[in-house]
Parts: sequence; C-alpha cells; structure tokens
Amino acid sequence: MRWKPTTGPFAVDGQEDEAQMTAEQGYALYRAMLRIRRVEEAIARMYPSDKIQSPVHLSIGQEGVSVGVCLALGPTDRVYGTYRGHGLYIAKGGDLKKLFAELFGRVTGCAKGRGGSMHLVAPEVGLMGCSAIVAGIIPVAVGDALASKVQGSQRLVVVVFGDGAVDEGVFFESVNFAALKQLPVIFVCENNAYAIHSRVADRHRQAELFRYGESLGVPGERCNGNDVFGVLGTMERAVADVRRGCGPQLVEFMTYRWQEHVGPNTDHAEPYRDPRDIERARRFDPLNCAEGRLRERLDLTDDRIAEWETDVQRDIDEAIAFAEASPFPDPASLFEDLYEEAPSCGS
Amino acid sequence: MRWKPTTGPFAVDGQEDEAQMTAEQGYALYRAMLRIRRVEEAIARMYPSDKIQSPVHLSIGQEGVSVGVCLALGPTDRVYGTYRGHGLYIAKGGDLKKLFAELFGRVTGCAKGRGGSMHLVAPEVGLMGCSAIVAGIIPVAVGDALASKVQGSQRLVVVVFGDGAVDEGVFFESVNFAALKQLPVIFVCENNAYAIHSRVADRHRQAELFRYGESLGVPGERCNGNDVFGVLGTMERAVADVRRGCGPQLVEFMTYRWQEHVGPNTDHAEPYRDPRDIERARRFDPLNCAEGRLRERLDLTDDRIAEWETDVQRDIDEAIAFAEASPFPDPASLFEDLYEEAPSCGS
Amino acid sequence: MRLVTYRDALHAALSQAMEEDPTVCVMGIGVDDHKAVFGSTKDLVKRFGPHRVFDTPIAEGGMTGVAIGAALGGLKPVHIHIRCDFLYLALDQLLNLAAKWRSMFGGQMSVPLVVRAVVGRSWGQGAQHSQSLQSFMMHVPGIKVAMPTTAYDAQGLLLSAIADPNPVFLLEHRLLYELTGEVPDYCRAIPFGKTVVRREGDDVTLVANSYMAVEALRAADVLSGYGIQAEVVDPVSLVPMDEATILNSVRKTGRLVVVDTSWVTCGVSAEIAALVAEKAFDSLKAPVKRLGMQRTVCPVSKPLERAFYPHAGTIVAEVLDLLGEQRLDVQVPETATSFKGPF
Amino acid sequence: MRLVTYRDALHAALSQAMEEDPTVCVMGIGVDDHKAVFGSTKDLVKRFGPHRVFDTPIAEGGMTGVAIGAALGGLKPVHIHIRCDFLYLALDQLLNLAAKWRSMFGGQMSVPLVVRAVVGRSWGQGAQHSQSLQSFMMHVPGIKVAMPTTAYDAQGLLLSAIADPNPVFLLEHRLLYELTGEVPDYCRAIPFGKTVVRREGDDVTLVANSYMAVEALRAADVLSGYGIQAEVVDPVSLVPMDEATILNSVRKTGRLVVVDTSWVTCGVSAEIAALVAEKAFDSLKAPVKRLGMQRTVCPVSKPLERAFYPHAGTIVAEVLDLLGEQRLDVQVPETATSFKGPF
Ligand SMILES: Cc1ncc(C[n+]2csc(CCOP(=O)(O)OP(=O)(O)O)c2C)c(N)n1
Ligand SMILES: Cc1ncc(C[n+]2csc(CCOP(=O)(O)OP(=O)(O)O)c2C)c(N)n1
Ligand SMILES: [Mg+2]
Ligand SMILES: [Mg+2]
Repeated sequence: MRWKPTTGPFAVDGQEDEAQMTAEQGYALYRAMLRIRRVEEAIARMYPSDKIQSPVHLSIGQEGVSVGVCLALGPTDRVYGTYRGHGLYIAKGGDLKKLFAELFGRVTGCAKGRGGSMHLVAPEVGLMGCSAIVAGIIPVAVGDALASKVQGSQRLVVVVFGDGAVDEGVFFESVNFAALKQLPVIFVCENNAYAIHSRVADRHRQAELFRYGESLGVPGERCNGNDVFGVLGTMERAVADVRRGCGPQLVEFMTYRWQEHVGPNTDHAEPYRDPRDIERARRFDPLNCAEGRLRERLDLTDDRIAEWETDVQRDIDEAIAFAEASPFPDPASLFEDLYEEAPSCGS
Repeated sequence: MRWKPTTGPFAVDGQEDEAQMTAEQGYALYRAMLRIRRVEEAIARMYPSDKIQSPVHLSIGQEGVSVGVCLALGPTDRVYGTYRGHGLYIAKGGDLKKLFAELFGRVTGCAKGRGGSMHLVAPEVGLMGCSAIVAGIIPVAVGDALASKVQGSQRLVVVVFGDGAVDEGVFFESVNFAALKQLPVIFVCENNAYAIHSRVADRHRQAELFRYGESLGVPGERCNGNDVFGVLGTMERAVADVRRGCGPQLVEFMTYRWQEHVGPNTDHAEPYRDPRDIERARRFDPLNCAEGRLRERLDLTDDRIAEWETDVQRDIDEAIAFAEASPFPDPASLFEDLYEEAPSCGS
Repeated sequence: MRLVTYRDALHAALSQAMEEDPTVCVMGIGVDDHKAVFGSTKDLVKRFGPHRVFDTPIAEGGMTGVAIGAALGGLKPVHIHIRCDFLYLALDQLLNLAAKWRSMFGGQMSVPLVVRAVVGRSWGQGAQHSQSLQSFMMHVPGIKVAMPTTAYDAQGLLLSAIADPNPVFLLEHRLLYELTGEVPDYCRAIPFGKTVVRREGDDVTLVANSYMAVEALRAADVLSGYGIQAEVVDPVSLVPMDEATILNSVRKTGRLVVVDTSWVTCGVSAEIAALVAEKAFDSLKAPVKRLGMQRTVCPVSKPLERAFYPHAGTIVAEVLDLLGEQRLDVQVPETATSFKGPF
Repeated sequence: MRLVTYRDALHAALSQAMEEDPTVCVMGIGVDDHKAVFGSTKDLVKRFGPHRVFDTPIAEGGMTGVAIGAALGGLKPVHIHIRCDFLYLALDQLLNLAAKWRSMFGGQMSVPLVVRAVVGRSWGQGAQHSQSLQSFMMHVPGIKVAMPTTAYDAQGLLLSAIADPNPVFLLEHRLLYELTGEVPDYCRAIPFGKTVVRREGDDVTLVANSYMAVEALRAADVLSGYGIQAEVVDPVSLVPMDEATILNSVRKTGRLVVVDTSWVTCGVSAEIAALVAEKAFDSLKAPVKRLGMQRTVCPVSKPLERAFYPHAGTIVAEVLDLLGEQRLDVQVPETATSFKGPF
C-alpha cells in the first residue's frame, strides 16, 4: 500500500502502488499518529495541574507530518526540529518515559530536565535537537548534512520547521548553501497556517512557500500534510532522490494547528482564525482520514483500534508514573554539563 | 536619445527612443562617468603617499551603473550604498571637495572625517549613507521606502549593493518585506563578478541573481551595466513602474571590477581572475563605449572631450587643494555627535 | 495620580504618544493580535490603523533595519520583541548601524528608534527565552538603554524614549507586568539618566535593576528585621547612567552588592562594581559583591531554575555574608506571585 | 624553538592539526584565496583539498549554523572571520545554539567548533571594521574565549582549541600578525585557563590583553625609566580565566590598571576591575582604573583615531595619575609599526 503523493490541499488520491506497503506498515503509521494524539491530549488535560512548568506547543492535528516524515527515514538518518517537537520526538521513536520525565523537569528526562518541552532530544534515535529560536536550527541541519557528505556517509538529514521559519534570512542562507554543495538534506516546512497568530499572507506576498528555494536551485513541492500516506510517499521519493545525490529538496506540507499557539487550550473563536479553516480541518483530521482509509482498504477493525488505544494508554500511564516517580535534578548539579572535559595537554 | 534597455551581457542595442534624450542628457551621463573615472584614478595615484589613511574600494570600470542609476532619479529620491561608494557619491551629485576632505580625514569632509572612504554620505543630494557591513543597509533602504509610503510621499528609494550581498539572509528578508508592503524601492545589484576573490559560482549554484526575488514576488531583470544608456533606460522604466505603484523591483547590472578588491592597484594576474573576463572588460569599458556611441550619434568632438577633461581635472585639483588646506578634526571633538540632544522633559 | 499595572502604563504611554504624534508607529511580531504583547499594545491597531500598527514577518535582523530606515525616513518606530533572546539576530543592525549612524556620518542624521523587549524569566522558559541583553547594548556606544522597574518608570521612560531623537532600548521584565504603581493622570515623560533610590538605608547599598529591584526591596524588608538597613538603588537608566546617585549611596554605606537580571561576567553588575571601585574606592569598607544569573545555561526544571536566578533569599544571604553575620536561621519565603505560564 | 611571526604560528598550528586529524576543516570567507586571511591559511587548500578548506558565501549567521552542524556531524570546523565586526550576525548561532547546545540537551552532545576572528584596529578601519567582541562571548556561558598575544599563544591555543570538544572563540589582533616570537619546533597545545605574567614588577599591575599587552609592555619600559616597576599580566584565556594569577599580582602591587582592546563599559576591563574589587579588595591601595576604546564610535580621521585607542602613552599617563606623580614632561613615542593599509 503506497499512495502517490498528493498535491491538492486536503485532497487524497492514492490508488497506486498499494502493494508496496504492507498492512503492518500502514498500521504503524496510524499507530504512531494515535500515540502522538493521545500523548498531546494527556498533556493538555494535565497542564492545569502545573506538573508541567514550562510552555507547551502541541501538535494535535499535525500528526500526519511528523509521522509520514520520520517513517520515511532510516535509523541512522537525522532529524532537527522546533519547540513544537512532541510529535517529531514520538514519531522518530523517542522514549515516552523520557518525554514525560522531561516535561515534568525530572533528571530522567531526555535532556535531564534542562530542556523541557521546547528542547526535546533523542540522539539515540536520530533526533538531534529542537530549538526555540525560529529557523535557527535550519543551518545546523545543513552543517550535519555537510559532514555526512564530507565523510562519504549515507546519512541524510531532515529539518522540520514551521511556515514562520521561511521569514528568517537564515532559511535562505541555508537553502543556498545546501544547493551550492548539493547536500543530503531535506527541508520540511510544516505549514500549519499560522505563525503564532499571523497568517502566511500577513507575512508574504507570495504564499507558495515551497517555491522559496527555486531561484536558489532547490526544487520544491507542496503536499497535503493531513494525509499521512501521502506524506510518506512524498518523503520516500524525496529521500530516494537525495540518496541518489540529486541534491537538497524542499517540501511543504499543508496542515492546521488545532490548539492555541502555546498552551493546552483551543482558541477557535479568536479573530485570527477563519471558521471555514476550522471546519475544513475537522473534516480532514489526519487520524480520522487514515482510519477511514485503513478500514476501507485493510481489515482494520474496531477491536484492533481498541487494542491500540489500550496500548497507548498503558504506555502513557506508565510514562507518567515513571516521570512522577523520578527525582528532580539536584540543585547542586546546576553547573554540570556546561562544558565537556577537554583532553589534557602538555605544559 | 533613449536606448532601450539591453539584456545580453556586454551587448548594446539602443536604436529606439532617441528623441527622448537630448544631447545634453547624453553628455551628462558621459561627463559623470568621466568624473568618477578621473577621481578614482587620482585616488589610486595618490594612495601611496598615505594622504588617505583608510581602505579604498575603487569603482573603475563600474561607472556605468552608478551614473545610469542616479541619473534616473529625481532630487528627492534617496540612495543607499556600500563601502565601494565613490562612484555613487559622485553620480548622485555629492560635492567633490567634501569627498576628498573625507578621504583625507578632514573636518570639512562629508562625514567630518569620521566615516572615511567606506562611509560616504550626502543627504543634501539624497545619498543617505554607505555601510561596510555587506547587505546590512538593504533593509534600511526598505524602511525608508516604508516611511515614504506611509507618508504618502512620492519619494522613491534605491539601494545599491554588490553580488556578494545576495548571500546574506537579510537581503531576502528585505525583499520579502518590500514585496509584502509593495514599497517604492528598487534593489540594484551591481554584479562586478566578484565578492573579494570569490566568484558568484563559488557562492551560488544558481547564478542568476536577478531571479532571487521572484519566489517572494519581486520581479527581476538583468542588464548590461557597462552600457550607461541601457542602465539609464532600465532604471527609468523601473522608476516609472515603482512610482505607478507596481511594487518593488530588482535589477542586476553586469559589470566588472578592474582594480583589486581594496586598495589602489590592479591584480589582474591573480588566480581568481579569468583572463578572458579582463579581455572582455577591456573591450566593454563603459567610458569608451559611451564615448563611441556619442561620437557616432551626436556631434561629440575631441575638443569637447578635452574641455570636459580639463573641467574634471580642475575640479579634482581644487578639491584636493581644498582638502589639503582643511584642518583635521580637533581630538577634543572625539565625543561629539554620538547623540543628538534630546528635548528636555519635565521632572 | 492613578494606580495602574506596568502593562497599562506602557499602553497608556504608547496611546498618548500615538495620539500626539502621527509619525509614531508600532511594529513587531504580534503587536496587532489579540494577545497584544501581554496587553501592552491592546487595540492600538483599531485606533490608529494598520499603517501605524503592524505585525512583521519573523525576521529580527531585516525588520530592525526596516525600523532604522523608517526612522531615517521620518517615522518614529517603536519596535517590540516579546523576548529579548530574539535580539541576537538584530545586533548587527542595532550595533553596527543604529548605534553608529549619527557619529559615523558626522552628526548629520539621527535614528529616532525605540526598541522594546521583554525578559522572560521563569516558568520553564529555558535556555532561549530567558535572556537579558542590556550589557550588549551598553558595551557599544550609541544607544540609550533603560530598564523600567515601576509603572511610573515604564510610562515616563517610554514617552521619553519616543521623544528622543536617538535609538533607545527599553528592556522590560515579564514579572513586572502585573505589578501596580502610581502614575500621573496625564502621562509625562521622565528624563533618561536618573538612578532612583527605592529605599534608604545606612548599612549596605543594594544596586538592583528591573525585577531585581523588586527582589532587593523584599530582601531589604527581611534584613531590616535583623537590624540591617539596606539602601536600594535602581539604575533605571543604564545609558546614560546617573553614577552620582550610586556613588553617593556607597559613600554613605561603604558596602555594595549589585544585583542584575543577567549573567555577572562582563554584565551590568561588573560595570557597576568596577565603577564603584574606580570612583568611590575610598569609601568602601568591604569587597564589592555581584549577583546575577548563575554562570550556566538557564535550565527548565524548577529546582534548577530556582538555583539559577537571584532572588530575595540569595540577596539576603549575600548581605549577611558581606557583613560577616552568621545567621543560618534566616528564612526568606519565595516571592508569592500569581504569575504562571504557559508563556 | 623557532622564531616565527604570529601569522606563521597560526598557520603552523592549522597545518599540523589538519595533518594529524582528518576531521579538521577550515572554512570562511577567503580562506582559500591568495590572500589567505593575512597568510594564516596559505596553501592549505592545495594541501588538504577543497572539501576540507573552503570559502563560504557571505552569510555569517547561516555559515556559523553550518559549522555547528558540521561539528555535531563529526567534523572539527575552524571558522574564520577577517573582521570581528561581522560576528554580530553570528551571535544568535553562537550564543543561542553553540553555547547552549550541550547543557540545554542535558550533556549528551558537544559542539567542537573553533571560531577565529580578527580585530581590525587603525588605518582608518572606522566604525564597522575595528570592533572587538570578547565581552559578548564571555557574558554568555558556554563558549571558551581566548585572545592570543604572542606567536607562542597563537600556535598553542589554536591547537588546544581544535582539540577541545567545546566551542572556542579565538580573537586575534591584526597588529600582532607581523610580530615574531618563539615557538616550539613541533607545535604543542597549551591549555586554556592560564594568565601569563609578561613582565614582573612591584608597583602596579597592568592587566592587558592581546595587542594591549604589547602597548602595556612598552608603557612598562617607559615607566621603569621613572623608577616605577609595572607588572604586566595578560589574561590570554578569558574563559576560563585564571583569576589567581591576576589576584596574586594585585595582592603584590596593590594597584590595578586594566587595559582592553574594546570599550570599557561592561567590557573585559569592567570584569577584571570587578573581580579584583571582589576578591583582592583588601590588598588594594588605590582605586582601580580601566582603559579601553573611548566611549564613542571609532572614527577614521587620524587625530581622532589616535585619541580613540589606548596605547602606551595613555597607559603611562594613567599609571602616573594613579600613583599621584605629576610628570607632564613624559613623552611616549608612538609605536613604530611597519603596518599600513589598505586593509
Ligand atoms: C527568532 C525568533 N523570533 C520570534 C520568536 C517567537 N515565536 C515563537 S514561535 C513563533 C511562530 C513560529 O511559527 P511557525 O514557524 O509557523 O511554527 P508553528 O508555531 O506554527 O509550529 C514565533 C514568532 C522566536 N521563537 N524566535
Ligand atoms: C557581513 C560582512 N561579511 C563580510 C565582509 C567582508 N567583505 C567586505 S567586502 C566583501 C565582498 C562583497 O562583495 P560584493 O557585495 O560583490 O561587493 P563588491 O566589493 O564586489 O563591490 C566582503 C565579504 C563584510 N564587509 N561584511
Ligand atoms: Mg506555523
Ligand atoms: Mg562584487
């Protein structure tokens, strides 16, 4: 089961190549999205308890992008992301216990409680880091791709950023350098319609972000980010191209942010939203769409879904329990980890 | 006499619209170029004397751009430039005495001796400032254009920068904002083949710099910068479009730097140069080309040229004499002009 | 006089300046949205229109350049950043251009630009949303710098900044936004270059700015319970700085503890400590002391975050140490604050 | 030992590091051209190839990010900037990412990046080609910072920087490039965190770094002619800083003048003055003094430029003033230098 990448916003067109994806793979995509959704919901629910004392940027409604992107990658490929990183962390295979421990500020967290929600990291599965400065991490990903090329490695690098990141000059600097050196990097723009409360059209006269690399020599493509199968297909093709040495690519996935920019709530009535967008987003919930597709084409049953829900819930419960049971960092450790010890040298 | 803008590199095609330019105007273009050339030559000649104790970036060979650009502008239009600013300063009508005084570090200089060669300025004729940080001044020009639009002024702003400036992210940020707000600004890229010793192709995979605004919604055009009449024609059209409210434009003028990047000498034998380029540049010296054209089409005589040469030389001599006779700034004035005095307020 | 929050004081100053001077415009990410930079720009876009109050792309470098150019072109832009940390991206524009423009071009032009930015201490803001860049703006000559502490300062200095023909950097603190203070009914500009004595005392001088002045006042309360009278001196205006008021206080008390919102090394606390060691050396009875953020990256986890920031408790401890008082019993309760995230 | 110029010492260190470690690469504007960053990267591209030695687009922000990523990816980039002034554009990358990466992510990864930059004092470099940003790198924790003064420092510290797993900032000075000094035949790394006593003396401590150490030594020569023995102490490594050597010197002399290549306010001179006022207060016999660039924009015109920068003459004057000696007759000749522009 492998649908062709789709280009129309929210349109789904995936009759071809079904044989190339096994049921297991189709299910894996769905389950990863389900996991993200339920984790985010759990976070939103518990947020008022103040167990999480840091800003959270949720990705409910955007699961298709993280999952489709990460499942197209191999285990040694690397990903860089933003403060809106829960989905990416989970999709790339980050440990759920370490995630909750990080959110709760515990020493068992993926960054020992130092990074919090905005700075998730899981180098053991290739998530190299998430940063809270818009666009700042894009050139870092390009540099990693440079190292890969210089080393003759097969490693490919993906950097995921929002529609806001293309506002920053460093995005163009990064795209230009990647093009110049023909580096193995894929620029993934997750266009969720807003940068905080600012629409793309409030910041750009020309809103086809996928074209922003064109004049620098990086081809772009826009796809429906709410169709996880389409995202996967698009990424598989891009990954294959990049591995063949075709140079960097830019992909824009169209999706929608359901929750407020930061925090656990929704803000659907705020003036910056267009009610029609919310309506459309409801219709094209990536989780529902995938479920429908899987029911239609594979033997996905209610029982199986219920089983997966139970699994996810159990994992979340365990992760929360683990996090709650974990100690806070010792204040005496404040100065640790600023520098790595240098090799001693002569004199 | 108004030739159509030309696009082929070093090609000249200007049969049309001759009536629109009087002989006086054609001569004015030539004389402004001549003035720049002779001033730059004088600077190069005197540099070893250490009268000028600051870096100089000469524009010999690039006179067509400054002159064609500035003579398309009205007196209230504004220009921003770079450390390679002698040509722009002269073309926009800056005072020659103040130029030499500035180069000599005298208090009568256009920036009281504080700016030197890299920071020429002549607000009285619309040259608002030249900066030595590559690309940094581009958004400043855009901001001035924003003010013009908010004020409902007819003022138009031109920013002149090198082929190196499009490497910097702030160039794209500036172009994007100008497009977004449809500001009355023209981005003039003076492509002299090198950024220091780095060719465009060393820094970009896609070397058509005039296309760098395209995906952001700013149309671009590439023209022969060594044909001053073509530069003027291109700029006149761009100026008319911008004044009509068509939004910002990007124009790339192809030219060639004859001297070393910084300093009074040539460095034609250095490995970064292509001998064919030097050969071509010799053939298309903007001053010679314009002279040929004017001789062919107007009654430009040797006598007249000799007269202009004499005029320029006299002006240069006077300016140098003025500069030499001018005092250095008093060291006691070191702290002046850091702040403008603020209006006093209550308490 | 009226009692208003810091946020409302900023808002009132902006409104008044915009009413009085049609060239004043307000720009920055989110200035026209429903959150309105913690409320400080609320409804301005409705009142003054989108030409004068506008959102920008996320491009701190370019947009700062645009603000400089707009200032050269005749507007008076107030450019707002909801986190100071983003200003690293604008430093080339601010320090290579805005700060230098006037002097570099021989005094012919000024850049009447106001930059407002907010420090984001605590609630797990972490490494990149908690910084405080006043020392950078101070190090390079050409920009005026102030950190308003009270509603009165906020209102008066914002008005003054807007009226100033030079670039001005105002650094606000998120934890001050909810605090109330008295302001004149009709907003009045207050001049730059004044250090404010927030509390008088004879035993030790606490120089503390912005939110640290609030904590220093709490510390002074606690200390007075032990018979120690701390003078709390707030250098609201950092450039130009009213050195005399600081020096006079130290001449009286003979002891100095400086508390700043940023790191200590090459920070405001270094500057003021050095200043006193230079110019009031003879009055000093004890070594000078500096407090600020601890010398590491700002962590998110609460116990680390608490150890990272200076507060009334650490100030009290430092003063007691300086005075050679051994009082291990001193308990300074954490600041009660209604403040919570998520942002 | 061999006698080499500062430039050649840098070059030798780079060559040796590249030979010994194939992951070391050199990047930056002009590193592969015929000028080779004042000769310090000469022929490296021929010897090690364009994959390891490459020019970059003019994009300090992005290219610094690329260098950080390359470091994370397993290379050891040495990123070179011919003027420190361009680094304002890279501060977001250096201070929000490189400095914080390790700590912010709980110590799992390091960023083994070396940034070299050059200070461009005099010959009319003017406002934007003369700055010296060490205090910015020092203020924010996470980067090691050094300013090599001699050929020996340059070679040893560059090797050490390359071997270090953390981000390191090396700030060089254009006026040092021609000076010669002894270096070991086989380059050896020298550890960070050492302050060097360049000259011993009992009467006053001159803490002076980089090119200012050279001027301080000249000043010390002149002063000794008046019977004043100045100890010249050079904090070559600024982060981490060997405070003990500085403090010991002040404990001996009781007097301190700090001379830095940058502005005074919130600069290195503030930091060291504050440090001494904190930790060697009891030994101080006189106020501390600070010297640096004058508090204005760097001018081009020679007489202004001369008044703008500190030099042996101003150091001598400051010391005499501190010691209460009235010697209006002291003439300190300007530094004889073969140095000329245009760049
Ligand atoms: C350099 C910088 N400027 C401003 C901000 C404040 N900010 C945080 S998130 C955000 C919007 C980013 O939007 P987008 O890239 O679309 O990502 P999304 O939040 O939609 O995932 C902004 C402006 C920031 N973090 N960094
Ligand atoms: C931000 C910045 N980085 C690097 C430099 C060093 N530098 C000075 S001129 C120059 C080349 C600029 O080339 P270009 O824009 O083509 O202008 P040209 O000198 O050819 O007129 C560079 C890299 C600088 N001045 N500013
Ligand atoms: Mg978005
Ligand atoms: Mg060029």
